[in-house]
Amino acid sequence: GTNSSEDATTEGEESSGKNSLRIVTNAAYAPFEYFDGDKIIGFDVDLINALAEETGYEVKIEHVGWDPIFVEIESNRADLSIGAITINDERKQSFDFSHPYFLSTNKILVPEDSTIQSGEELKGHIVAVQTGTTGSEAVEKLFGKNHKDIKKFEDNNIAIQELLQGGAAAVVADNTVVEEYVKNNSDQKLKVVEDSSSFEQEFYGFMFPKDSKLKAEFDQALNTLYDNGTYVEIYEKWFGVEPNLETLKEQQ
Amino acid sequence: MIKVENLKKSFGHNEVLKDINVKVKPQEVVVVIGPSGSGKSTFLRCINQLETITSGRIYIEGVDTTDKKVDINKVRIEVGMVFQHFNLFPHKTVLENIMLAPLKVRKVSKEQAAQNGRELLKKVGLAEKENAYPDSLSGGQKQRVAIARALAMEPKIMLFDEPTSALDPEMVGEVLEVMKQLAKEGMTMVVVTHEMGFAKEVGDRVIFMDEGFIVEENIPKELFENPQQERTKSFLSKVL
Amino acid sequence: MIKVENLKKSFGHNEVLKDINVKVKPQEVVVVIGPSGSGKSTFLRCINQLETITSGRIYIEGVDTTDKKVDINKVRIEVGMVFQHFNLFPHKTVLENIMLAPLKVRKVSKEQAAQNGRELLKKVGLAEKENAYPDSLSGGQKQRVAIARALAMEPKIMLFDEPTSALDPEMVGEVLEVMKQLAKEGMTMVVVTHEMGFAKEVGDRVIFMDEGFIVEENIPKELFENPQQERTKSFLSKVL
Amino acid sequence: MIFRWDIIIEYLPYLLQGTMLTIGLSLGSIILGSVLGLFIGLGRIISNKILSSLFYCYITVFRGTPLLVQIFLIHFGVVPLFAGETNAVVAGVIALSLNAAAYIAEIFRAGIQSIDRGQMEGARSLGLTHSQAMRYIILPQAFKRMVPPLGNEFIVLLKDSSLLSVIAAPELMYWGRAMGGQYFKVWEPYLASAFIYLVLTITLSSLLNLLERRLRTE
Amino acid sequence: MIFRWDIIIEYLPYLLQGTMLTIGLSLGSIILGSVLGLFIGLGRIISNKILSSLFYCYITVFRGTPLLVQIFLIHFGVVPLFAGETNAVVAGVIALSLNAAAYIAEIFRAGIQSIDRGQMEGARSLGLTHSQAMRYIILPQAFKRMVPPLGNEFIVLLKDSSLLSVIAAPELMYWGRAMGGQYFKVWEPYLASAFIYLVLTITLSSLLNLLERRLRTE
Ligand SMILES: Nc1ncnc2c1ncn2[C@@H]1O[C@H](COP(=O)(O)OP(=O)(O)OP(=O)(O)O)[C@@H](O)[C@H]1O
Ligand SMILES: Nc1ncnc2c1ncn2[C@@H]1O[C@H](COP(=O)(O)OP(=O)(O)OP(=O)(O)O)[C@@H](O)[C@H]1O
Ligand SMILES: [Mg+2]
Ligand SMILES: [Mg+2]
Repeated sequence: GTNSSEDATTEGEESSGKNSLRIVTNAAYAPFEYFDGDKIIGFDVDLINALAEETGYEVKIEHVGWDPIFVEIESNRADLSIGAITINDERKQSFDFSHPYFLSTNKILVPEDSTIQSGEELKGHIVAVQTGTTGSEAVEKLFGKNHKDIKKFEDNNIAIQELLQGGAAAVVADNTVVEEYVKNNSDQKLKVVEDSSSFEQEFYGFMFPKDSKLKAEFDQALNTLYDNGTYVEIYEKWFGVEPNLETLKEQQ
Repeated sequence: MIKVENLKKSFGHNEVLKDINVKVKPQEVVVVIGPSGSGKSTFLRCINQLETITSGRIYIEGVDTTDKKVDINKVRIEVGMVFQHFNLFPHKTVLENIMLAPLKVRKVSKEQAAQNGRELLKKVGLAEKENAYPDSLSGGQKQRVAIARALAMEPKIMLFDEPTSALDPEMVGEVLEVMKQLAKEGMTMVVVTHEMGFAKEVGDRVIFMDEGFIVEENIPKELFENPQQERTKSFLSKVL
Repeated sequence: MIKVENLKKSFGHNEVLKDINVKVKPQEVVVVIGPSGSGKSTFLRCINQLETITSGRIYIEGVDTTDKKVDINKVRIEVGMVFQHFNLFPHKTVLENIMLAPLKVRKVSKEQAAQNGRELLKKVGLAEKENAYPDSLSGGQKQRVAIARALAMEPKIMLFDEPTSALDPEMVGEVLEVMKQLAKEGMTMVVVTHEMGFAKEVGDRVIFMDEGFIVEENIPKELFENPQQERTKSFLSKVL
Repeated sequence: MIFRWDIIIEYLPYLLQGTMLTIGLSLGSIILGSVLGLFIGLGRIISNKILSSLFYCYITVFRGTPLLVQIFLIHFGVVPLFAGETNAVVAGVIALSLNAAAYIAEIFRAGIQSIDRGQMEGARSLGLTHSQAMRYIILPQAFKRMVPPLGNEFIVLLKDSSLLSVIAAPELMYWGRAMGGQYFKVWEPYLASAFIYLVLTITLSSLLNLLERRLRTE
Repeated sequence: MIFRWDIIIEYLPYLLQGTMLTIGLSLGSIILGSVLGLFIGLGRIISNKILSSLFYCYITVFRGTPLLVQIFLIHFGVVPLFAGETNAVVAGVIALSLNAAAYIAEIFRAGIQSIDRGQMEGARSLGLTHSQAMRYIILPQAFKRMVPPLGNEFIVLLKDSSLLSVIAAPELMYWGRAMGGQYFKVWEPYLASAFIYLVLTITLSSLLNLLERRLRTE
């Protein structure tokens, strides 16, 4: 095994000769990772399984909640984390990230009768986001860090509830999250506003402990999946559209 | 002054007063004695309507106080009560204890209430304690304040429920002294007590109660020296 | 039997016992009287080491109990104490109250403890109450159980702290009766009480305490009829 | 693991700002909760069985369900129903007050019932009405006895206000979470806010001790 | 808004499974917390000033900081330190027990100090040692008086166990959150779990009332 998976290998699986990785996640972010009954499924899950096959590791995905992810990774007790985790410079101070595996397009969710048509027009309104997501990053870049008009919630469901009850004028989140929500709750009179110009591009990465040896292996495997079509297959299964591979690769 | 007719009082299934008939004349001092649990306290408390009676009638100065139309707080103004455990208000000074009811019930002015209060304190020999809190007083002092507090409402009748039995022996005398003084001034009084000396000296009449009945009543000398009932004899043999 | 030498006891800055010297001979009955707060209870409690004394010496059967090396629990086995408020254990039956200390301290067998307990209950006239809980007893009965409980340890000395003053007047007699019986059987006793009748009848000696001093001591007849000190006279005039 | 003091210092202004809101929220809820709790507590001891069992239900429901659920219900359900739109601070104060009122009601009831019956009888025998006796005699004495349990309740409330971070009331814990979200750090924000909470609760309990001592000597 | 009974029914097996764990977690923590609380409570009333102030510090810290922080510290700091790896259920029981012990200690202390001094003196005057008197006389009586406040504490603990969902102990609230996460719904999961919590707390408090009544008549 590698250094970073020492913990896992001491659990008795060494004898079977396989390398087992402990992967932690916060399974409350459909469609990336969420519970279907007691099974964790989602885009991230399928992708990491494919990567595991490519690299020859066995993986065990465990839901630990959002905050605990960082303690688990920082203390090397988990080998990596999947969680639609946005890559940013502050986080890079403490963790390593894989190459971007997902380009997040932020969209705006507003009531049907709202006049807001672009990111710029959000200024002066209260915007609800989920703490630590690309949506949060994007609005902060627009409004300023910890601006008083940004309300950060533990998850997008609560943020959207806030919008429904008039506590915020809009929610900014991943297009997938936003669209999934509208699909599931067509009775709630919400619409999605797209604006690719106001928001900077945000990317997701897998998160490793600092200086993890796994990073290089997974980066390489990711590129393999980009090239052999597996990535595209998984992407289309979950999102029904083609991925923008060019932009993703540019980021490397 | 007080007329009690066929008074009955039950707590649940426990009939504590079974058929009480008593008349108290103005300026009379009636002493009630009897074994523990015989219903003495309950009897006093019924007069003052601290217990709702089960049946019977209680007239105070001719007014039927058991009539629902009668305002019970008006009745209580006429009847002062002194308890075994004083029941002073610990968060108020001695003078405030005395002034409270005149202020809130009789609506007299603050100056008037204070002046009356001070006079009463002088009367019970505690003029210098007006700003003390009850907890700093001896038992005998507390009881004298309680008497002054009841007197402040200028009641026509005073009820005493074992006013000296929670006191140290040395303190008993000072409280009895105040009560004797009151009797001398012509106050109508009903006194539950084990102080036979007081009963003999001050009582116009002694009532002996047992198990919810009035067993015997008479002038003190007769009752103590010539009890007619067996029960009275056996009780007196133990306490005298 | 008991020898108290230069006993002093302070609570903080408050010196409650100032210089007490007392000897009690075997089979003697000593009655302690005095106004409230004079230190009577504290004196008894010091003998039993319920209070750690400030200075002085207390010998019980020649053993210096104030010596740190002496096991205080051994001393307490020899000294039974009866309190004003009985201090029975409410969660145990009468018989269990009596058996507890023999079982746990003297380590006698359960059968033996129960048999002794029943005999003691018979002695204090409560044989039929062995399975009752203390709360269902009258005050006089409680106090008799408390006496039986203390006797169960077969003490050489019995201390009584106002054993009748929390009782209804009718109950006082039955407790004094038990105490008289004990005295007759030759028990060494120190009794704090306001029952002057008991003092006269049973006491071999009366001690009058005031403000932490022993003011006067004498045989009862002399002390009651011929008090030498002003303070004694004034106290006796109030309580007799 | 490196403890990042620098990010604590960066977020200090926010944490302090959050602390101010935490104090404000708690104070507001303590006052509202106490007033409400007094009424519910009095309602519990009235002789009307039906009314008093209504108050009993209130207490049962609010003490029997997690505060988190109550916060959600009030923030997303009750407040919008009345005000048209929701507001985390208002909803937070209401939720904390309603919750605390259930506990405070029981404290008031116990305090009132702990006052010796003789006090009420003493007052009534002087001719005071029931409500005069309550107001001048029973409640002032009951209040003294309620200070220690109320103090406990206030401390619980202060800490419970941290749950308002889930509805984005920008109090202390909210800024702790924001800090964690930005840097993906757990120890720094939680230890920092724990420390501030500890300072707050210790200060509160010293103040309460002081009050208790003053009331005792009075 | 449509209330989706179907998703509650779909998740019912998980919610019930979570309920079982909630009960287990709470029971375990109540037992451990009570034992620990007894010792800390006794430690608070010993005459050794230094030792007793140590116990006082314990109580202050655990009562003065939010339980959430304590859960994180124990899950990610304390348990791994001793066991090498962490486990949400074990850490959860430890955190809840340590937290509850601080409150229970104060209940024990108050219970012991509420027993009339005469009981200790009565026992000592018979020759029983201090610890015998504690064991046979004081503690059995104190215990009766502690039943109502302990009951309250147990109910608090039952509800607080919901915070263990943050470290993914699969108890009741955890499954409620999972359900919310799948269907983007707030009311259904929180109301459903609130209802189950209410059933649990009402059951617990009836049991405690029964116990209290039995102890009283004894
Ligand atoms: N509030 C009450 N509820 C139920 N029973 C009561 C109540 N008050 C008194 N009793 C019962 O009524 C009976 C008479 O009590 P009461 O207090 O009148 O006796 P007493 O003659 O004053 O005795 P004591 O000399 O002990 O004061 C007793 O058996 C007592 O238990
Ligand atoms: N534990 C204590 N702490 C402080 N002061 C005490 C304590 N016990 C007694 N005292 C004080 O010691 C003095 C003597 O008390 P003690 O109880 O011995 O008097 P007493 O003669 O037994 O009075 P009484 O007849 O009222 O029982 C009193 O002033 C009392 O306040
Ligand atoms: Mg009576
Ligand atoms: Mg005494």
